[in-house]
Amino acid sequence: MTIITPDTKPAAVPGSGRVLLAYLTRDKLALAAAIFLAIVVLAAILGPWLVGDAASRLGLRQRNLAPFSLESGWIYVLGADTLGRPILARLIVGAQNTLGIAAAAVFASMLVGGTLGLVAGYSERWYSHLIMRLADIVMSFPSLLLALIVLYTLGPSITNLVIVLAVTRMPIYLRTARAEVLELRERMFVSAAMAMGAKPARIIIRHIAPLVLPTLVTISAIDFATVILSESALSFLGLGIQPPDFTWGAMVANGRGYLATAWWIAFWPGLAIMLTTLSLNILSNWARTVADPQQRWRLQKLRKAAR
Amino acid sequence: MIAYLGRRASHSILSVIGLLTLVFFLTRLTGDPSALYLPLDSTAEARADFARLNGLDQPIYWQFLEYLRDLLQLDFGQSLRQNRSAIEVALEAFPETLKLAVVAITLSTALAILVGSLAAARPGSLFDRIASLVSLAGASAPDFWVAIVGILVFAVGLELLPTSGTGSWTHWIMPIFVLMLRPFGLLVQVVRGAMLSALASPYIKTARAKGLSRRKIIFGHALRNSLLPVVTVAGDLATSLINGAVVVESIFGWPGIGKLMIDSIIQRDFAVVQSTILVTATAIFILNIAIDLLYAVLDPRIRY
Amino acid sequence: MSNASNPILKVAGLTVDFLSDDEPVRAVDDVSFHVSRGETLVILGESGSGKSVSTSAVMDLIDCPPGDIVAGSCLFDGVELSGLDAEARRSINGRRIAMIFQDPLAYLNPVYTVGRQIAEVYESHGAGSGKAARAKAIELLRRVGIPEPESRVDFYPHQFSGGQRQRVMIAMAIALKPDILIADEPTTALDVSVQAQILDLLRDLQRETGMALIMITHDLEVAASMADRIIVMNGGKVVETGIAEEVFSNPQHAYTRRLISALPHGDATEAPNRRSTKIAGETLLKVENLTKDYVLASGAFAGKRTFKAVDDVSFEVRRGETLGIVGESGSGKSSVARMLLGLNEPSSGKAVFAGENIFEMNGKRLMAFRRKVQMVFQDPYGSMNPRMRIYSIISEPWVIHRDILPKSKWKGRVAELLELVGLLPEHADRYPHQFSGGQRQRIAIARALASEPELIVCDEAVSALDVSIQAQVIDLLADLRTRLGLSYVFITHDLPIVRHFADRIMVMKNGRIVEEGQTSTLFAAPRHEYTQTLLQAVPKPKWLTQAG
Amino acid sequence: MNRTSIHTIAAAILMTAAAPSALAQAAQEIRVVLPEQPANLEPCGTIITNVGQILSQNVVEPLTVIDPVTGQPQPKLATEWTSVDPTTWRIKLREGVKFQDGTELNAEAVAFSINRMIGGKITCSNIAKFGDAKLTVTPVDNLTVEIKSDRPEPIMPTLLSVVMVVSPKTPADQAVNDPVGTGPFKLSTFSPQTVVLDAFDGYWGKKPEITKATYVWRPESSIRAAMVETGEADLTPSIAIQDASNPETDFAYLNSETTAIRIDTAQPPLDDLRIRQALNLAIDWEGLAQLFGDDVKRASQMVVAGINGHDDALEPWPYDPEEAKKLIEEARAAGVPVDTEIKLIGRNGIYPNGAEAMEAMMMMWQDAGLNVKLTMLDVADWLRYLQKPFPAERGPNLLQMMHDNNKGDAAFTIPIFYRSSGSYSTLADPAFDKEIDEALAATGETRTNGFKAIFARARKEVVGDIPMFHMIGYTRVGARLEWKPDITTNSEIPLANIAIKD
Repeated sequence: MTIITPDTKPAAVPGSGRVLLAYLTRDKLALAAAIFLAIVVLAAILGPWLVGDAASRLGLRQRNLAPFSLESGWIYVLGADTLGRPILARLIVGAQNTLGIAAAAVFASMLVGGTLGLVAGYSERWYSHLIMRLADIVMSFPSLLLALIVLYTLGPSITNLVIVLAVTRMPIYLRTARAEVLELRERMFVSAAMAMGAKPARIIIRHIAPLVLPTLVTISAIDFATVILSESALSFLGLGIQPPDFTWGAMVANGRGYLATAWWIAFWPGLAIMLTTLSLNILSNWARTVADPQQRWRLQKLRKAAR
Repeated sequence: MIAYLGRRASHSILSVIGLLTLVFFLTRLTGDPSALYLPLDSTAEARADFARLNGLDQPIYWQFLEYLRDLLQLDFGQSLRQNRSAIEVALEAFPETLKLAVVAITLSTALAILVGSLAAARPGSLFDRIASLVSLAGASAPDFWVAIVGILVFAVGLELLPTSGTGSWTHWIMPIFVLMLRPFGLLVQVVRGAMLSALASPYIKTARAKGLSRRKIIFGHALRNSLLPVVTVAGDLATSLINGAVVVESIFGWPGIGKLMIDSIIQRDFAVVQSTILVTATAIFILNIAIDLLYAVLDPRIRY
Repeated sequence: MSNASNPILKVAGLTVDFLSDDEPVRAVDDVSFHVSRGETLVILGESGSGKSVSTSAVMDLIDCPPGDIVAGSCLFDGVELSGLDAEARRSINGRRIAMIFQDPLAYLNPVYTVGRQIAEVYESHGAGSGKAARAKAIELLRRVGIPEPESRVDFYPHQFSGGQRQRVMIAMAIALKPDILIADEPTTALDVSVQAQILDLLRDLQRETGMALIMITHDLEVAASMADRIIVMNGGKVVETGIAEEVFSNPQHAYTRRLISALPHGDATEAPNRRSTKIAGETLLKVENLTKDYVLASGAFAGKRTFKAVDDVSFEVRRGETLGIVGESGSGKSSVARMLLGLNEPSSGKAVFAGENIFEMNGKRLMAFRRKVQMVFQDPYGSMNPRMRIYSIISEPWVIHRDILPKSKWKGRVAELLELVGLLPEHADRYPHQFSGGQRQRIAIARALASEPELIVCDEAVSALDVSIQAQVIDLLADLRTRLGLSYVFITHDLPIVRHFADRIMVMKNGRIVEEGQTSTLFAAPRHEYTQTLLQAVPKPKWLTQAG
Repeated sequence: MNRTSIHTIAAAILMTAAAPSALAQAAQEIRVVLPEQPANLEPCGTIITNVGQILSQNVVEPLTVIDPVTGQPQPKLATEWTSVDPTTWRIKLREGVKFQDGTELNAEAVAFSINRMIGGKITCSNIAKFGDAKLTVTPVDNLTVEIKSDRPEPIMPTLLSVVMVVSPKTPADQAVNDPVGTGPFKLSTFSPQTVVLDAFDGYWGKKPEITKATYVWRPESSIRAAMVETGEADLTPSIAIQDASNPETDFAYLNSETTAIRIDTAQPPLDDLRIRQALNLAIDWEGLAQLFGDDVKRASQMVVAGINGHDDALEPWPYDPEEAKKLIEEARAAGVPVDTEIKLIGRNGIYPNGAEAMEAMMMMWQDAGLNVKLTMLDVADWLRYLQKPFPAERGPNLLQMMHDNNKGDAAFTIPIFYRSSGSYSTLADPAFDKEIDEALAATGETRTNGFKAIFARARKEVVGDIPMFHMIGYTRVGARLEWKPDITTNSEIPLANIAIKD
């Protein structure tokens, strides 16, 4: 009997860090997006330590200070808001709430929605139907009403805002996960596991969930952007985060009345939101290209043979 | 087919009933409307009168049973705020939102299909990059921010468009534009992605082997096969527009159902909240069924 | 018949790379061939040999990048194709050179009727449109043997059977009577009997129109039955070229020789016998009156319409024996396998394994049964979780059945199993996609062996593999049977494969057993008409048929 | 066609399309843009700003009106009033007044209107001004009615300013959206987009210049301002301070609203006077005022000047952070739990820049050494804290409030805020209650001085609240209109007072 060895070297796996980095440098836009997001994340983590309490210190004498002047110190370079607090400092500190809320909401809805979707897709018992009807209900339940109910019954807090945003985004994950499971459970390796005697729980957790996850993660990148925007829309309607807590969305919402007279108050946080969501979208496009074997070559070096 | 429609309809009705029940009890957790409807210095007696007049003095399960009984007689309750039938209020506002949503979704889908397929035809080209960047940037900005800046620039600064309100077709331009931004941005990406994968499909090889022109391959073969995911996403976006054109309606003074909903919610006008949800949820479920039927039209392999 | 002096297509020095991060992958390396009118050229090669890429290059179907045509010329009817502009190139495709593909379901646009897709060929080459094109399409469909073409012209691809779809593809290709028809594995996905019909059709059409036919295949029998001349490709290079009969009777290149020797020959004396040597008398599995109904549609008024996938099937397997179940698609052979493994519920019937009815087992008993019976699936790509390492895949039975092996011994046992199936212990750390198809099937066998089974059900276990690999895997299975005393139920559509491996063969059609018997008896004197058709459907070399 | 010309044409098309809406406002027609859609047009709800601004004095008229300067009641549909005895008032009605449906105004109609208000069959906001008084109305003759109350009602003529007289054909048992009154305008359309009023030819008084008024609503202040600026509207009664950037068109007016923070005096550490004083002293009032505009007046009491009982001489709290810190330390030394978390409860959208003000005050109090934590609530949630019964587990709290008294008399303020029975009051001082009761029963000078004394005691001794500012409203008035806002603008915009410049 012949011993057959696998091909000499395993092909470059599009999961290893070095390869991904190389792909990233080939897409300048994605690279810029990644760098921007890295800065924002850093700001969110280090922000409060960087600027101290500058973000909440009152400066009633610096109300609506115009940007690009260094007279009051570098921290005022983007101007000051209606209470004279430096916008730069508030952007840095606000990044934490903004990204934190979005991340927590996306994670929670992915976790809950994904789990329910796995169950609803794998099983055909009564509770699968119940889950689907529940998803229908949540889909047509106005998020504003939910926001108000939560705000009233549970009180204004960041956790409750996360609950609202997570619940409203949940059906997306639920439906996607379910659709994936419906397809995956017909795959042969699932049959193989069943033939081995694996229990449904094991099949779902060990065999199906790891394959559903990448799809959900891809959605979550775009959803992250959606959540930031929904959060700012809630702020606009007065149902979002409540002072003294703030996010970029709340900064835009509160500054919107000044667009005609002190544009910078709403402009900078609006720009921050826009660049962040734009970067996320660009990066998720890039990730899709990486994941697609048909398109991956676009990010590769493509060195031609000598002629 | 008919069996399928029947099943979908019964699921939808079940969901609507579940939704209304949930809304009924949840909204009543948000406090006593009498505090909002009577002046702050009203007497306890006036409050009791108010509760009695509006049936709020009954236990909540009794109120719910009465609501159900009235529903069966197609009585959807009275608006506390507007002194008239709640369903009438909701049905009056709904077409206004529907008009906006239909125009915005149709336009953005059509535009996105055009831009997305042109971008996918030459992936990586300058057009592709600019189209992606611009459409995504539009989809990334808070809509109320865009709306207010738009008014300040186009109505106040350039005096090209009316600030807000309804009337001539010029009143439509800004609200539609703002409503289109996000759907358009997302749809361009969906179209582009679906087109790229369709263009990599085997049947495109066949079309090329047949000697079809590039235009025919892109718009005849690839596009037709890319429409399914586009319809799915456009449907989801339409759903969210039906529910949530509230920002645009509120800023532009468009008397739609989103604005009605938020006003009723804040004012605890329960009957109107329930009626608007009944109307929008019904519309959403009809939309979903219509989308399923559209799938079957677009893809002959799908049969119910 | 060959007319080498005046070829209509002459490809010379074609070299194609595919670019990526690493060194360019050379798919086709300095390939030259030519074909003349009325001639059939077969390009023979296994997967990855570059045979399809070379013809795709002729058709201008390679996307550059990531493809890169490094060198080569394609002279078609005196015109150099590589220098043409897009418009001129387009006017050749479909009109003068046409192509058909392996998987017509994927290669036909699912959302358009076949009539429209055929008419499109006329329209895009200015040869008629509207009603005229439709009428021509109906004529074509009639010619390629689609029944009731007037109504079927408005059907969508998914409404046809596999063979009919390939006929539609052929109709589309010959619409404008091309000079050359390129057929890329046209019969690979089809049942043997359908394959014969399609090959006949191609031969007839070639006779009628005098077109040149370039046929790409990995199947030596198909190649032999069609080729005037043949080129053999391996690793992107042409390793052998010549008149078909000469190549087959006297292969020059080692690779060609290896291919031809791997062929499960019709002549029993030439190949090694892999049948069991010791069969105990004891019955391991006894299936009685197994039936599976599928409900097609149930309406309020119409009542239930059911379809019998498996219809009253009874058989037995003895310890140490290999039972071959042979049938074409839709014969119900896979349904039998799934029911035996407890993946599907039977509608009625019994299956007694070691004295107990499988279908009545539950809980502990069922778990014990699942250890004793394992399955090897058709698709080595799909039957393993792509996210799991080989170690986790092979050790999974031990996770499920805790009592087989203490965890401390897993690592050693995985290494043992890998060696047993001809792989290396260090492969345990890799992922499935890093292995070739044959290697993956070995891993699947190792996994099946992990729970120390008594019976392994192989469902088309080698069908997706290249010919030379098929033989190796069957060798492995035969060897394991001897060493471990296993029994097999070996399910396949390919009669020759089981000839030297199965002890007994059961032929299934439409859910029923049509014939059952000892392998040698069955091959020597097939009683049932269907078995005879199956045996005859195996393509015969062209030079033999023409001579006879 | 090149690109530039396409642009030009596009612009031209837009211009022509936009033009009609601007030109459509013929000389005698005006458009008013309000912040909110009136929920309904029930005349019994005219004390609600967005109802009153449309109906009051335009469609329906009250029996009396309050003079914005003196705070004294003036004749409207009632021409004379006399107090027959402490509980009975006799009202003489104007002659020759017709309702818009042709019915005559007479004693029966007035009795009908009052009985409709107090009947309890409809939700009537205006009646709240009467408190829990029981009224009986008897027509004496065609143009005279007698109103009896179950207790002395010295300010009955003032109260009559909320009695909107409606046609007797109005349904008595259900609220209406098509009011018929005696005003110079009659309701023409009420849709979710507009309310249109047309001049009423049979009006008894002077014919207004304006013949038609269209009301629309936009919640965003910047858009209301823009609409007046572009000529899409002629008048908006309320814009935010930051939008009031054009002195030609934007007018500030003292709008009778007083902002304040209520201190929950029942909860430690707020039960300690020193802490309450410190709360008042720790605010940088001058800095804070910038949020509300240069024209706001620092408040020392809960009513504005012009209201009977307002004390001009009463000094507001100064800004003295050192003193505040000192007081807190004293309290700490005396064992007051100074570090307890104090909830500052704000309300979303209570007044422009309200949330910012709360944030600023929270920071200032934190600087002074108090543990104040801001919570912003939705209206309905906030009301639970505002009104009795208060939530049981409320803890020490400070509540953002705004009080609007444009009815001429401090009686609409003092009992609610300071009497122990008052629905907003956290005080429980029988002596203070007695002082309040005496002032309320008095008339004339005694009444005025009594109120003044109460305000002084509330400011200096009780310190149960933190009066902030007498607020300023901003209006934007189109260049072609001649109109100035006043203290009543929050509750009515009589179209008759608007003139059109030539």
